[in-house]
Amino acid sequence: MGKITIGCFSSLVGSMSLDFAIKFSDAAVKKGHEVDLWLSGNGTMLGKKGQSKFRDYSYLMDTVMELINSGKFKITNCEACAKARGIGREDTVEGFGVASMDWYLASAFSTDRILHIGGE
Amino acid sequence: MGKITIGCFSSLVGSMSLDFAIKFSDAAVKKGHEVDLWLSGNGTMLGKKGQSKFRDYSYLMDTVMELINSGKFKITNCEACAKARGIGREDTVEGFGVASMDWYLASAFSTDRILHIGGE
Amino acid sequence: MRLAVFVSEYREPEMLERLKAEKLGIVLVQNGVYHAALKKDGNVSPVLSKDVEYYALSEDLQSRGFSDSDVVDSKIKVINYDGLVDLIFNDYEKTIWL
Amino acid sequence: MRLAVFVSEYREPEMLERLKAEKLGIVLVQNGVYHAALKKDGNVSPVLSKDVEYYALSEDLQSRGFSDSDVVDSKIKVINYDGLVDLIFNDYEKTIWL
Amino acid sequence: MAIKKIAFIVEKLPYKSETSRLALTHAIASQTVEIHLEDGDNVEPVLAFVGDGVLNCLKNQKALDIYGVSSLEAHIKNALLLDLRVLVCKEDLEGFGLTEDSIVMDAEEIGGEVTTQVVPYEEIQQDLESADHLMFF
Amino acid sequence: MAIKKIAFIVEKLPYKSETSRLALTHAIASQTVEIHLEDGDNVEPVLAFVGDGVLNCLKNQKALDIYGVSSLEAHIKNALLLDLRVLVCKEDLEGFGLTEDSIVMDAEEIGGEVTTQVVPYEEIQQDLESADHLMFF
Repeated sequence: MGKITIGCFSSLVGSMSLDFAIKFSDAAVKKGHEVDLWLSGNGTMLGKKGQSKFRDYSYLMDTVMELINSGKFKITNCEACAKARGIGREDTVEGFGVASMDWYLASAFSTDRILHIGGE
Repeated sequence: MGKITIGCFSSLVGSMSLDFAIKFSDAAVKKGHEVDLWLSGNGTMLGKKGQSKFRDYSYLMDTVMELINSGKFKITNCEACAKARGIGREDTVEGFGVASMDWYLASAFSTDRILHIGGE
Repeated sequence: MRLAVFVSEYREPEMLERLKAEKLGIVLVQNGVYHAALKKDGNVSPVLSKDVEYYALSEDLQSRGFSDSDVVDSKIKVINYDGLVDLIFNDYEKTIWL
Repeated sequence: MRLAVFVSEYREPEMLERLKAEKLGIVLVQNGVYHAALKKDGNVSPVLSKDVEYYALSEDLQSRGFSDSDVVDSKIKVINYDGLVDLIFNDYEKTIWL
Repeated sequence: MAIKKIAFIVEKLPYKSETSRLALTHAIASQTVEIHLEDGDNVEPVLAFVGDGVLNCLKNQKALDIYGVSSLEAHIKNALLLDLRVLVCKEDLEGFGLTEDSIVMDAEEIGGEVTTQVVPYEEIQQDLESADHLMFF
Repeated sequence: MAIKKIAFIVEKLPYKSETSRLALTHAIASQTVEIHLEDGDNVEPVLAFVGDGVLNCLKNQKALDIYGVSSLEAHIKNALLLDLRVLVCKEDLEGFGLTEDSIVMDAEEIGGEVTTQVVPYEEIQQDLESADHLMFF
C-alpha cells in the first residue's frame, strides 16, 4: 500500500476537478492507500461550512466525511487562499486542516506519488 | 446618460474578470451612467463577508462600497449560486442584493447595454 | 448591427471567423492584449487579420509589462477604461465577450 | 522515467509534443475524453498520434453521453477510477496534469 | 408594452466549467421575469448551441448517476418543456459526425411539445441580428 | 537524510487565473518546509517557465499600481532573492521575439545574488527527469 498526495489548485467550483480529486481519493482509500489532499486557490471553497446540496451542483461533503472517518485521508485548506476569500477557521468544515503552503511540500516529501491538478 | 447591465459569470476569483467588471463599473458611474452588476457562479464569492486584503489577491470591496454609495450602482448575487457555496444572506456583505436569476433578465429588459462576461 | 467583440484570451477564438456585423469592433482585454503586443515566430496574431476596428485596453497591456506604444500594428487604438465606457455607449449597440 | 500525462481539455496541449519519457502514458480525463470519442471533420484528434499508451476514464466518457465502446481507436484502454488508482501506483512514477 | 429578445449562445463544453449550465438556468428564468416587469412587457429568450457547444446536446449523459450533478441533457429537456426556442448549428454538429439521432431533439417523455431545431449557422446569425441583447456562454 | 527535488513548471499566462502566482508562492514555501521534516531532510525546488509561461517573466508589470495585485515579476524577484533556481525556456522566449533584456534576470535591487537562467528546453527536460515530483501550473 502506498501514499499519494493530491493538490487541487485554482479549481473552479463546477469545474469537476474537485469531483475528480474526491472520486480518485475514494477509490485509492478503498484499496488501502493513504491520501493527502491539498486545496489551494478556489479549491479552498470545498472547506466552506453550510454548502447546500443542489442538483445543479455537485455536493461532495458526504464522501469527504466518509473519507476523513476512514483515518487514511487528510484534507487541508491553504490558509492564505481561504482567508483571502473570507473563509476563516470558524467558517471551515470540521475535519479539514488549515495550514500554510509548506504543508503541501512536506506531504510531497514523504509521499509515493503526486497528482498535482493545476490548470484553470 | 445611459444604463448598462453587466453579468459576471463563473468567474474565477483571481481571473481578473471581477476586477474588470468593477473597474468598468467605476468608470461608467463616474461618467454619470447607471450600472447593474449581476454575479453568478463563482462570481458570487465577491459578496462573501470577511474577505482579507492581501497583496496577492485583488481586493475590490472598497471600490464596491464607494459604488454602492454613489446611488447609481446595484450589485446582486445569484441566490442559488451563493447558497450552493455556503454563502447565505447572513454571510453576504451589506449592500449586496440577493435574487433569483430572473433579476438579471429583468435588468436586461430595461437597460441600454449588456456586457455579459461569460467564459471560464 | 454595431457589435463589439471582447477577446479576453491569447488564442484565436473560433467564433471570431464567423461573426458578421455592419460595424464590428474587436476589443482586446485581459490576456487578449497579447494579440496586440506580441508576434509569435515573427508573425502577428491571426486575430488582427480582419478588416474591422481594433482596440486594446491600456490597463491590461501595462499590467502585463507592455507600454501603449508596444502594439504591433498602428490600426490598434489603445484605450483605457474611460474610453471603453464611451465606446460601448456611443459606438456599439451589442457586445459579446469571448 | 515512467510518466503519466493527464489531458483534461479538448484541445491539443502544446506541451504534449515536447514531453519525453522512457514510458509515457496519456490519460484522457474530463474534457480530454472528447479526444477519445470524437472525430472532427472526419479526423481523429492529433493527441492520439503518438506511439505511447492511451487511457480514457470511463466515468468521464459516460457523463458526457458516450459509452465505453465509442472510443475511436482500439489502442485506447478505457479504465475507471479503480483502474486509474492501480495505474498510477503500479505503472507510472510521475504524473503531469495538462 | 414591449418584448425584448435575448439570445443565449452556448459555445463551451458542458462539464469543464459551469458556463453552459448557467446559460440554461438563466434562459429558463425568463419564465418568471414577468413579475419584475410592467403588464405586457416580457423577455423572449432563444438558445443557440454553436461550435463545441453542440456537445452539450448529446443524449445519454450520465452525469447525475456518476457525479451527482444534473446533466445538460436534462436542462435542455426542461428548456423544451417550457417551449423555449432551441437551435443547434448544423455545420458544427456535422463536423463532429453527429446527427439528430445523437442529440436531444424533444422532451416528449416529460410532456414537451416543441423540438430542437438543427439550423445552418446563417440562421443563428440572423437571431444575433434580431436580438436586443446577446449573452455568450 | 534526504533531499527531494520538486520541479514547478509554469506554462500558463500570468493574470487570467491564479495558477502561475500559486506556482511561485508554493515554490517559495520550500523555504519553511524544514520545520515539518526530520533533521537533514529537505525539499529542493526548481522553477521552470515554458511555452506561454515565459510571459510571466516580463519586466515592468504594473499589476500592483493598476489592479492592486502583486505582479508575477515581483514574485520571481522574491524567488531569486531566496536563491531558488529559475529557468526560462530559450526557444519559447525567442519564439516571442524576446531576449534577456525583456525579462527579470536578477533581483539585485533587493539584494538577490542568483540570476535567471535562460536554457534550451532540453535542459528543462533533464530537470523533469531528475526531479522526484512534478507540478505543472
